Amino acid sequence: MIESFYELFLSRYNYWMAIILMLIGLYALIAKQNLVKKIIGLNIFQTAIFLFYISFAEVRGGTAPIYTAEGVHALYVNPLPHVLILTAIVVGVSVTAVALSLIVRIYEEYGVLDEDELMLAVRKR
Amino acid sequence: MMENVVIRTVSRLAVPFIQIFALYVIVHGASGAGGGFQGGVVFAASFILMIIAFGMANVRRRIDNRGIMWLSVIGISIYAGIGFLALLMAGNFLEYAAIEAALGIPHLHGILIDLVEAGIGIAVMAAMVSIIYDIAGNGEESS
Amino acid sequence: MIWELDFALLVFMIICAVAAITVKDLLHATIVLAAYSLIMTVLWAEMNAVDVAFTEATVGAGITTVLFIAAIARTRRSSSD
Amino acid sequence: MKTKALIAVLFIGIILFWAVEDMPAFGDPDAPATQYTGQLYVDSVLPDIGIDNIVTAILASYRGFDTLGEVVVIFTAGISVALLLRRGGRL
Repeated sequence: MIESFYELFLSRYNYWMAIILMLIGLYALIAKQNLVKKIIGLNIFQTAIFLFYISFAEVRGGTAPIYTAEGVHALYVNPLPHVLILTAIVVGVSVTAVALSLIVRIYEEYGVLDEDELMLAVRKR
Repeated sequence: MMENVVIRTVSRLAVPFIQIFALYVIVHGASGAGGGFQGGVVFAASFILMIIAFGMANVRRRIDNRGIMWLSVIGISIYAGIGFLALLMAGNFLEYAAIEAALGIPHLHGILIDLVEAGIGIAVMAAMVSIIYDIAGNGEESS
Repeated sequence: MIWELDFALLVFMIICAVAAITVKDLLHATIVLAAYSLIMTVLWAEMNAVDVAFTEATVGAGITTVLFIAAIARTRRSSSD
Repeated sequence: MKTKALIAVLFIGIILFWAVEDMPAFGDPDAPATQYTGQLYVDSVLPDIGIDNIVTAILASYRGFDTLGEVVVIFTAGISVALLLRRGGRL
């Protein structure tokens, strides 16, 4: 029992850590009141998903996906998740930029940064 | 901060090297780590250093919001233009082999991919600098 | 890939993530988030994803931090939770 | 609110931890994702495109349309930030 658990942990600890990071981000996204904290949670959530993707691209003993002198016969890591994540990171920063500008605009209009106070201020207007 | 001579001198020395490194990253993308996204963002980082050292108004005097948006449009147009060039040469959209066959030049793939990366770099740099102008400035417009 | 180094970096990342969402001061939370991105860069370079590591180092630790600091400078620095 | 969020997060976490058992081991060279699609790209980039960096080759040629859409996404983000923040958000 203990040995099988140890085996399972040693071969899959990367996925477990990605899931723990994802849960931290999800908790911040649901429970935190401050809007900037929510964006920080969104960033952590995103990077956890990226970590999960890069983890299943890894091949033991493989090199980075740039051709060496051996050409196609050397062992490389899987390049396709790298491409997907490369585009996802840049989309993520544009999402962050739009969200932050919305927060700045909300603060200019209502003067609050908390979710509950914002709902009160919107209802009062 | 505007009076600090150390910050201004060091950033005046550092900005050209950062920009040359960004161009190297864009051009070197076909044969090593790097590419359009990374190079564009490094180029935008040099603009951030200029904003910190010389102030927002001085940087905006060099290139204003309207000019930076036009640069972004030019970058996307380079990318899409190569795609439509392949359509003109009786291929599919962004099919580099069609351009290569029509022009008769061998090994054109690498050059076309470098051009595409340059377009991505210009567009990403311009969009990032525009976002930083708008969030870091206090809502004013230069022109 | 050395699994001890990998595991240590992942533990540091979890500590940074918990710190980033529990710190009251938003500027401190932003700086901790930049440290989180930098540790993630090292992890990806160690997992042979060099292009992704480069992108994360420039975008995640550079531009995102600048955007957060600029937005916090225009709003409020303290937070209730 | 906080306890409800914690319960929901823990529930999702238990399900995901349960699902990880079926994933292939970390760094396994025989994993299905590495065996078919990844190996196909590694084999065909050098004869097809002829540049060294496999990631850039896939990004700009096989998935070129995808990347074009993504550059348009960044451009749209720049435009929306400009619309939100310039002149106090009033058009």
